[in-house]
Amino acid sequence: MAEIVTLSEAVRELVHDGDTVALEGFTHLIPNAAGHELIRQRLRELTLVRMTPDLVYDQMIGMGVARKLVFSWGGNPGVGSLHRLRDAVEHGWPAPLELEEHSHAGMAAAYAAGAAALPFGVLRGYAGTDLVARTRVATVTCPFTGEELSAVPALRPDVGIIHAQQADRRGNVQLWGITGVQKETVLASARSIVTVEEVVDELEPRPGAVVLPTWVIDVVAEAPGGARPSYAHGYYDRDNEFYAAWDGISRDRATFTAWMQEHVLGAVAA
Amino acid sequence: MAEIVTLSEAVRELVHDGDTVALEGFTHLIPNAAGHELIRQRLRELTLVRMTPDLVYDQMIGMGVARKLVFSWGGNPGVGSLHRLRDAVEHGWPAPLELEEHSHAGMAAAYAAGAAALPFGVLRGYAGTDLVARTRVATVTCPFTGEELSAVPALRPDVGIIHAQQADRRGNVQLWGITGVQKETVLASARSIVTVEEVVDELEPRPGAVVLPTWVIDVVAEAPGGARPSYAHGYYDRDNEFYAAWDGISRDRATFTAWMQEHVLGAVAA
Amino acid sequence: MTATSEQPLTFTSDEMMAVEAARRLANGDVCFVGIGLPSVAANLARRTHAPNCVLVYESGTIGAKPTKLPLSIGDGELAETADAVVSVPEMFAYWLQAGRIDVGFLGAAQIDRHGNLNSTVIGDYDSPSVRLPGGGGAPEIATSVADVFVMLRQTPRAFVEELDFKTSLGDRVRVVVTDLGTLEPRDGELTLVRVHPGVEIDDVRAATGWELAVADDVGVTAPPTDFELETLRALESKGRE
Amino acid sequence: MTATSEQPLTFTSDEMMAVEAARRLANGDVCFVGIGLPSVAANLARRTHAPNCVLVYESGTIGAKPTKLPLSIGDGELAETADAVVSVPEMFAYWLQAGRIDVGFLGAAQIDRHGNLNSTVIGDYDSPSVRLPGGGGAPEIATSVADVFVMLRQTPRAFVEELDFKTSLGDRVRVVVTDLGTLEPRDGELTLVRVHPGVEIDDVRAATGWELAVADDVGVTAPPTDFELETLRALESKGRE
Repeated sequence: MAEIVTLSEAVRELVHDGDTVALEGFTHLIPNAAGHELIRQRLRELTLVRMTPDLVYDQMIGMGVARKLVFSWGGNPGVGSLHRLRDAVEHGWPAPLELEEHSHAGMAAAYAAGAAALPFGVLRGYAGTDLVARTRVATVTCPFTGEELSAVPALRPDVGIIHAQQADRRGNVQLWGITGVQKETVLASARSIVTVEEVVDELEPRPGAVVLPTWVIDVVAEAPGGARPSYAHGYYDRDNEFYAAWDGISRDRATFTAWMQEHVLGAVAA
Repeated sequence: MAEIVTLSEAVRELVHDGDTVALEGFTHLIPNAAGHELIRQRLRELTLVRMTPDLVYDQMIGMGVARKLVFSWGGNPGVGSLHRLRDAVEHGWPAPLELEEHSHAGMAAAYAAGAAALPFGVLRGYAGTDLVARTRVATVTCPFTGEELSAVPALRPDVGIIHAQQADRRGNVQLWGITGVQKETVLASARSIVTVEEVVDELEPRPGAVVLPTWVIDVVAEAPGGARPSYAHGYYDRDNEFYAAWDGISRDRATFTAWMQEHVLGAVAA
Repeated sequence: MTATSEQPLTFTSDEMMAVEAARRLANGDVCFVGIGLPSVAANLARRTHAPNCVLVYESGTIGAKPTKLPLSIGDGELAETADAVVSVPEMFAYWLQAGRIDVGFLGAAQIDRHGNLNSTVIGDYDSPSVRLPGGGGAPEIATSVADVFVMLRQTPRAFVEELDFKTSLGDRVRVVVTDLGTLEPRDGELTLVRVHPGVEIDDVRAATGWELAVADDVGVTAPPTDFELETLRALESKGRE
Repeated sequence: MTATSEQPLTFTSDEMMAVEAARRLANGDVCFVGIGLPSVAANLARRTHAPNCVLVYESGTIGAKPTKLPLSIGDGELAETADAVVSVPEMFAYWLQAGRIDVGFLGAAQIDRHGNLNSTVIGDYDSPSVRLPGGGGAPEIATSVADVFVMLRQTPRAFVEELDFKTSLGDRVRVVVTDLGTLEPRDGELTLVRVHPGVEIDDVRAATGWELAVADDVGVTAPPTDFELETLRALESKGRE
């Protein structure tokens, strides 16, 4: 049974320095509030996992939370580069960042393998690319056809964090719209935190929803607006202007640091 | 784009003697009408695939449609044995029936591999059982951990047949309730037939629904009541009395044959 | 079999089996349930001491809360009352294989002293005297759940020295509840630990096809309480509606 | 660049690129679409000659019918208008890998003469001069769709003799639409087959970092029709709302 706690309690109880932490939400329901809480609690040496690291990962990297990044596409969608990610990789600021990079297909297979408690996922991919030499991928041979395929090691994060629209009071969670890889993230992780727009009396079944029963989740924390500047289908839209503005804010180390001081470190957790 | 045709046209165009044909619907939406049409068109030498062969498979086997059965549990749920299946296996009547049997987990993984166009599926299963010597299963070794796991060859039927509640006029299909392995069946098969309760102007999105776009389906055929005596969530209930009655009808070869003559061969296709 | 004289209600051996199995479920256990006696036991537990027991059916329904006994693991009410309905491949990969299920119930045609089960054939595989339905979910249930509960009526034909076919492994079998008593593994062998009211140890020996190990401290199963029995009968009469 | 005098409307090179790419899509094609120019091209095709073109976004939306240009592949309108929304693992396994997609659009920072693409790093991998976003869906899109369409502005820095990193393979690249013209593979090498109106072959050569193969029969791209251009502009102005 998931416990319903505050976001600051959730992070304090479940996330420790050095953990492997995945914050997922593919283009939707990105757990920004939870990422900010990781920054506020000054977690260090995390291996951060995410298929599509964007603004909140740029912020965590720039604030020195991460030792390593496992990812498949890291950018500001529709805008350009992540300047803090680039600064860490290109110049080691504020600290060097180790990269383990995959393709989307590889990372999706790795999450699915993790959710199924298999040690590896199989896909037809990576072959012939320079990624093979730069990431964790191996070859498996089909015992029936002899075909060689790619194997990726299962992702089994210490902590999986997602944002959903609703939980009920027992901690059952429902998300809808684009549901991405969030089910796999929770099921693949040893511990899980779900932030939600609101806790409701009853989850009303919805088309296209993913429901996660309370007994596969460790803690649920209410965090209204917790996906902003990303969006929560049925609650609020994507703040496209902020994505564009981030390019300017993040380009310069001092501007970035001042912005984080004012908007994240200075803010109080939900 | 799926063509909307009659059930008899669907079977005539897509199913040929000797084909491997999967009729799926896990405990719900079992494509009985389509199975009856296979019998009426006197198809022969089929390799029939289904996780849970029940009444309609008993009927097809008893009528000599099948050369081989690929399955994981073959019985009359809550009632007992399938007498026609047993007669074929135990006494070769009306013809010997080759068996390839799996566990549910193995067959589900084989369908999922087929849907993903992978040559094999991986699971932690079968090990230590006598099934290993009696079915198609092999060992794969995880290239990262060295763990040995089971591999099953992908299921890629020539024809996949399912029953759904609704299609729209363009041939998009929606099913809901317990959706089983039907998506995988259509996606794993070279050709596909979907029978539906009704063709509607517009598919209304429903909680828990699976939608299959028209361009992954070959033909859609209207077959109201096409899952009876199984049920169609939102349309009609399971005819539990018929499941019980089938035990008596199917026990004796002559009674069975007479029943089939009257209720299936004598009936006209939808 | 009838109840002891202390009990106001008499009960059948099937009722004793269901009650005894239900008692083994802890509140909050996540159970993989089939149809028949296991479904009766799990639903009884939910209505008595274990209201938070989570019922998972292999048809894909997670957290089903049926108001009457399902006749098939695919009954519509299971989907309607479930917290979530998932596909069958997802059920076996993400839920069963991943080790999320505490208790799995299994039945069979044959069991051996190690709890290995046969639900495949009686006789030779290639020319069986009885072709049984087959393994279904059993092979992986037996190795993926934490605890396997077996429910099986005890006869020498079912409790055999050697299985005709090994469909699933006994490694995780924690209890076998029969119509005569309760067996648990001790030192790697199923051992009689309790007889049901009115049953003698020799009755159980006679119903077992191998030389049955018997615990030093064999007890007698507490007969069904009135509450258990009334709840069970209400449940079963609803199932027959 | 401006239109020829026969055209009543002038157009930009980006508009020419979008129009030319859109024309390559056949009605009914199932397209894997990213954001930016590919999304513009695919949505333009759906509003002109290919209304039954099926848009699949890697976020999981199948058959999306956006009324305005999405700013992210995860825009809510994509889910709302889609025939089906699936999980990301399902999208890559059951839909992309299974070969159900006819056309996949790719962009990149670098391309070589074989259509191999780099979207990973400029410079050395371990100490890059520019760390790019990375492969994303590209490695498997490039090998799983029937036809890869590349859209890329043509400069010597982008069209290079040797890639700094090979992110995806060029085997299935059927066309490269640039702001200067159109290249297609001939005898295993990307070859200039058409220049856009007002562009000289030597302009294209100068914008290419290798010795560009030029077809004997290089044509001139038909300029955007008024209908194409008006539709495109209506689409883009909606996207900016």
